Amino acid sequence: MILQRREAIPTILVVVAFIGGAIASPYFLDFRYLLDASSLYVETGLLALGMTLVIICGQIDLSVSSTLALVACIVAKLLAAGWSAGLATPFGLALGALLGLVNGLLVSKLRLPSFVVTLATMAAYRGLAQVMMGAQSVRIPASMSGIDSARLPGTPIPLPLSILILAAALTGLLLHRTVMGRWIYAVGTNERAALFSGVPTSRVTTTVFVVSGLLAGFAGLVLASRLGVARFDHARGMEVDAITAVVLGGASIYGGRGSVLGTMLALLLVAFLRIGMGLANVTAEFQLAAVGALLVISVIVTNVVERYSGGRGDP
Amino acid sequence: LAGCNRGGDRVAEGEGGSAGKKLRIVYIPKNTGNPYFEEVTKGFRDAANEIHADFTTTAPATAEATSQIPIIKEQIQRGVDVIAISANSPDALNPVLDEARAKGIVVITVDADLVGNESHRDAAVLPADFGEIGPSQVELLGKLTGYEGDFAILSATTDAPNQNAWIAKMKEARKDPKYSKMHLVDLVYGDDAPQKSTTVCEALLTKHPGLRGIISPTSVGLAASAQVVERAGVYPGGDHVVGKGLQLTGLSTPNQLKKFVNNGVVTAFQLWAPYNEGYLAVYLGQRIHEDGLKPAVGFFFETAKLGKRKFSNKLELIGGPLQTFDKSNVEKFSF
Amino acid sequence: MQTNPLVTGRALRMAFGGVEVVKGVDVELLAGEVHAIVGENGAGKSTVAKILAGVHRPTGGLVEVGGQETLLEGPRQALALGIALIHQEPLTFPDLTVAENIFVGHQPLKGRLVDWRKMESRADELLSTLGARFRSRDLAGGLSVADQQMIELASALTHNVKVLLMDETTAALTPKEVAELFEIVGRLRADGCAIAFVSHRLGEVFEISDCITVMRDGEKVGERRPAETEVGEIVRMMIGREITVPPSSERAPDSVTRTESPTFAVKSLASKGRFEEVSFEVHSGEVVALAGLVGAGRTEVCESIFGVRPMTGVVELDGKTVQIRSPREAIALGLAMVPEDRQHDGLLLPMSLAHNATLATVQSTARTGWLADKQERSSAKDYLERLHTAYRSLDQKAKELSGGNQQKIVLAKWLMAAPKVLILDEPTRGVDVGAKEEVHRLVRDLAAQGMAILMVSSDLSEVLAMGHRVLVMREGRLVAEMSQAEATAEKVMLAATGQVSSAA
Amino acid sequence: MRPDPATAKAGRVWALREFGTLALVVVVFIAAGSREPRFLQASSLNSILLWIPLLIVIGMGQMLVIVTRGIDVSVGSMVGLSGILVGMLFRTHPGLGVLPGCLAGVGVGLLLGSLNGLLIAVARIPPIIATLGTLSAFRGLTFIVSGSKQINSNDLPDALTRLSLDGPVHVAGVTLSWILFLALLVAAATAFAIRRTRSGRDVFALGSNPDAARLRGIPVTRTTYLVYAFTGALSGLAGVMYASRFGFVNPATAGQGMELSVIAAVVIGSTKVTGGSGSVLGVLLGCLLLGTINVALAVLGIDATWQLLIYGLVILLALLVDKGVQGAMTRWQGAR
Ligand SMILES: Nc1ncnc2c1ncn2[C@@H]1O[C@H](COP(=O)(O)OP(=O)(O)OP(=O)(O)O)[C@@H](O)[C@H]1O
Ligand SMILES: Nc1ncnc2c1ncn2[C@@H]1O[C@H](COP(=O)(O)OP(=O)(O)OP(=O)(O)O)[C@@H](O)[C@H]1O
Ligand SMILES: [Mg+2]
Ligand SMILES: [Mg+2]
Repeated sequence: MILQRREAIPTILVVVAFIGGAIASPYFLDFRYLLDASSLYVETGLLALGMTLVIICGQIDLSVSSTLALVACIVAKLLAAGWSAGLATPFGLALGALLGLVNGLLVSKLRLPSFVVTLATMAAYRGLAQVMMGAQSVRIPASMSGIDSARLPGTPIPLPLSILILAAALTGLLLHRTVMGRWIYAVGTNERAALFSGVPTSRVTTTVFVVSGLLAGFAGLVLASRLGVARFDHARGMEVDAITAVVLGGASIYGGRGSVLGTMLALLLVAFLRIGMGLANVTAEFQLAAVGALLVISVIVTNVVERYSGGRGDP
Repeated sequence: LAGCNRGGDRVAEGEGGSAGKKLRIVYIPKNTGNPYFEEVTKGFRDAANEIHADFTTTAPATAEATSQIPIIKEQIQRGVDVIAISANSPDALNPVLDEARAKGIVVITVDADLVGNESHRDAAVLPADFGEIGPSQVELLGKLTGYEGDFAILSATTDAPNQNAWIAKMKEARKDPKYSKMHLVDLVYGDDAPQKSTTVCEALLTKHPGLRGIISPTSVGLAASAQVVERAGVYPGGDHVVGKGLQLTGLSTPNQLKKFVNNGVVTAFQLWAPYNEGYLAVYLGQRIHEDGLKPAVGFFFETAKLGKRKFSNKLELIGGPLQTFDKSNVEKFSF
Repeated sequence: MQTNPLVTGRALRMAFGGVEVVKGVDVELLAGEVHAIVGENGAGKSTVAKILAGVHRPTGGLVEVGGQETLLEGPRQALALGIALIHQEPLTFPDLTVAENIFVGHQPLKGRLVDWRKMESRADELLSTLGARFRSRDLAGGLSVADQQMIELASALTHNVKVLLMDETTAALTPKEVAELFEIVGRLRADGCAIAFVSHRLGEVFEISDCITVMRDGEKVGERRPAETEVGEIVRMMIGREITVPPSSERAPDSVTRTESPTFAVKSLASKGRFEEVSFEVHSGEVVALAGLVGAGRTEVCESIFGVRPMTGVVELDGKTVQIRSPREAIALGLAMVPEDRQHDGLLLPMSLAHNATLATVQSTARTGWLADKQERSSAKDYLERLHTAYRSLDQKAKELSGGNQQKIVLAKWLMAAPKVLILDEPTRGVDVGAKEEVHRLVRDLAAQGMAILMVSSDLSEVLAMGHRVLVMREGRLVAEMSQAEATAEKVMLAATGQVSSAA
Repeated sequence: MRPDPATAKAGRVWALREFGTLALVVVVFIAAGSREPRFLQASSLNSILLWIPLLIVIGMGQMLVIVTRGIDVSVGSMVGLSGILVGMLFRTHPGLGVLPGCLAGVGVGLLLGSLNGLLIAVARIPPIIATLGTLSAFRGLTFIVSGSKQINSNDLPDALTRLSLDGPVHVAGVTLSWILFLALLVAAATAFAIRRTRSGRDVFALGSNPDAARLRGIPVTRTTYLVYAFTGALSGLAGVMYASRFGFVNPATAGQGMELSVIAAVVIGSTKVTGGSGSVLGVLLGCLLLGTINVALAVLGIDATWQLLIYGLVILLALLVDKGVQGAMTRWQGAR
């Protein structure tokens, strides 16, 4: 019930953004286009889903966009080397999970601060991709590319979008319906108390990073397929968009608070905002400023609402 | 030839803007805040005014490979007639550009082409003859150093298509016996980031004490290097000069180097007229869109202001020509 | 003795999230008087204290300082007016030295700069008068709850306090330390300070206070002079009913039918620099009380057994040697531990009561790994009610409960796990008489049902009343073991303080 | 969480932790020097000593922010905005002196930092969110005020560039530039302030236990506000130093991504990310390590494509060293 109240704000904002977009540009109210344009945010969405778990667990993962790029590059190379899609895809996912596992172990076993660990792996993973690929980029064979021109059979919904929705549903189940999910909240709230209550804290922490890596790997496959090529410098800075979405969605950066629904609503919000401003030819710098301001304002509003609804206002 | 000459004549007759609805052109530079593309945009504006086209420009905040994709999609949705773009990636844009062309939008790459993916655009307008840039940079350095001594190249990123193309040509050009006494001793990358360019340039001076020359075919690299060379005082007439001194040259807009030309740190450097690229792109777009012009290799394209230009082998028009700047003329330019 | 009020609360009211928890309370703290405030858990004692110290701004009523109405902006201003509060849950800065902790916010200055030498020397003086084990340059991190409270006391003394509010300051202290504390309180009283003394230990209350205010459900039910009343009456006023069972301190324990082989045994446990050669057994159906001075290492022994800290030695369950490397493994083996530091180790303060209560059992309740919300909530409700916990709803946040009620949540969590061996570290710290009784009865019942129980306590009467056997630790070693029959307050204290050669 | 005596002991000898960083600096020097003797020449030392000043100045603020359990990822954007504004000031007032310019930069930074401070201390927005917001907001503003136009070297007074071109001290070909001294001055002042002023101590108390800080009467809001305002002011100063160092200010690249290096330097400098503890010396060494690595990579001529990877690995290595394999191993137990 508290959760619902927390998602109220993003929901309202989404509606506002939608109306705003419709007013700002005559080209906005075209649902097919909205669907297509939104599917450009699928990779960000997948990263944001993983990031939601990580942040609720009281950690942060800055390495996701690098993981994305590395997985995309390696899978592309494998496909070029003649691997079948059926083989390369699971391999890519496994690789993503593995990269996440490295983060997870460094954070949970060696007790290193996730901010710095993932800051380092952010450089290391992309660096690895660069070493492997050098300057050139690798083509994705036609069989695996062009995912966003494909649509969910019988619907106008682009395939990537439906993938994101599915992933969100699964993540939601994990977070809100399983014991692991409850543990994630517990560890994010008070790791020591969780430990005393028999929660396998380091396993939980590791898990969230693994999931984050897995989803990042998945995002890598989607992006590679959409672009038809993979390259070490793709998706730079996407981690910031992901974090933005998670926090806009009402998650507490201090852990213990947040939800999948909130994150997805926030993502939709950002998408509509960007699309609307883009169609209205709002310059990049104004878009930057606008999204930044939105983030700050939404958090202020949340705080205010909570303070007056007797919830916890203190950050 | 004739067919296209007629086209040229018609432009010369100046009856560009067709009656009825205005031609809608958008230009998408690599990123905002890049002085070089400011100048290109100026060319776009003037030409668009001449033919009464409706011109807009919009760019991503960063030159990240995929950052132009949403913008292109938006422009497709806005139903523009011509998309001119300085591509941030030689291949990541293929799908979305195909989508645009499928909708009958003319796609012209400006300054940065889709190297190896030329089939995904209608035509390109490039800064200068790539065959010419490399050699003339080497020649310029040769003139400055008396055709002798070690020299190094400070480029942008390892994967910048233009840079790599030019560097390849420089290496070729050196085969000419005339340059036999010039030795390319190092090739480094500053990622077009001030800090890194500065650091690698300093490293060059450390590694090669007797270095005679540095070619930096990118304005960030050149500006950063100029600062380094001035500090080290190794330029001809500098207070730590070794032998004849180090000659720094490369490609940059005049404004960014005026100070260093005037205080002698840089003797001479080059650039083409970015303005022309924008100017050409507009007319080219109009001709293809309104008159169904089919660019063909070896054919000529003519504009009243810039005269005739030939489509080279990959359907490129050349903004060119290369202009050399030094004390005598640098103050005359302001871009 | 003068009688001018230094601080007065008139018709104080306080509401949290619309729930009124203090309903028109009047208190008057007179110069040169120790004023005790007693009441059940959740009665509102801490809240009143916090209002007087400017931590909470009352939603009704007013505070008078030195006779005139004052709107306390916050703790800063209160301190400036000479009003200091020693909080129920200690508030130290682990990364700072003890000296800094004492002088935080009002470091001695030389010119406009902090004078470290002066700060540390003054801190050391204070600490020695308080008889502290630690010195001014030590880091505060890692000191025990009691040590931390001592730091707060010292800090309060450095502001030349006129009004000292002590919220359950004695809860973690042993009689020896309580005596030292009371000495200081006596001195302050003589200097004409006003002292408010919140405590559940009625014995101490009667020993030290000049006046007792009794609270119940946020209301003041009466004010008495110790001379004119007795424990029974106060207790009746506190809980508003006759307690049928006599206070545990006078009650003989149930006789135990000892199983011949112990359910739980540890052999020569050691942890470098903390404790060594700790060996003891706990039989099923038996309550073993572990006494000792604060800092003796009891908590650390418990935490080590429970797998929170590394240690060496052998742990046996039902005669079989077991490896415990984490609380998880301990729980799997049928152990449970109620930690000493409720707030840090026991609770998820911002989370709901339901989730707190079921945290240890959520996995076993949910056989498949999918949560079983219904069972969870019903059993949570069930256990919380069994412990007579005062709460509004299962979705209420744990941090909104009073100290005692929070402890009950922690207990409920472990009872749900139905452990074979239950370790309790200061289970009744900051718990009121009524609740304390319930906890004691509960512990007895659990033992009677065959649970093996190890109970750490600094409360002598509790140790004597509950322990079928009493172990005593001193400076990391077991120094004495005595049967219920042998154990007397004197013996235990002597062993704990090391006045006799170890008798174990 | 209440640290156990183990960390308490470690804490008492906190100073030792910095030596881990120092050791790494030495290691990098030896490793690089043995592969390329020229690396040990004065010129690369010069290069390092010019690499670190900006980082040091911002690092001082960032360190205090992290000590209060906060983070400021907007520093890079603040550098950019103040750099551009001061640059425009110089362009429109060619006669303007360097000192007024620096003050203007500090002023601008102070303003931006104050905004961060208000958002975080008063509006109670979690630091990473507030500064993520201002990170893009300030960058956007930079484009807007500058009309996306770059400040070129001929717009900047020579006196300004002189600050980094030469300096008061020359020893054996090594020039200790003015901006380096400026940075060290800032560092010294910070060190003194955090040790000897009440507000300075309040910062550490606040970071060590925020609840206690509030209840023990520390001006939490003011202190929090101050650290961000301070960081802003320093970033503003760094903006001017940036203009001096590189001789041009581009609205897109100025300070871009700098926050990561700064945070890395601060954390490598054994500042406790969980708050409450950090030292100026540590940050100085952290900056020195990063600077050394960057220059070493360049001088060794390590293939550009390898640099990112190595950079990442070295930060990890630094973390591990700082942690100390010993401590890490014992925690392995507790971590279960
Ligand atoms: N911050 C808070 N938010 C909401 N409710 C609170 C808060 N603090 C206290 N309460 C409520 O106020 C009531 C009184 O709490 P208080 O701590 O004053 O009781 P107490 O007499 O000190 O109990 P104990 O002896 O267990 O410490 C309790 O019911 C508690 O739930
Ligand atoms: N001799 C000592 N000097 C300083 N600190 C000590 C000493 N002995 C124990 N401590 C610290 O005091 C704390 C109290 O230890 P511990 O809690 O295990 O003892 P205890 O008997 O359980 O005390 P308590 O009654 O507080 O539970 C421990 O955290 C330990 O770090
Ligand atoms: Mg209380
Ligand atoms: Mg204890």
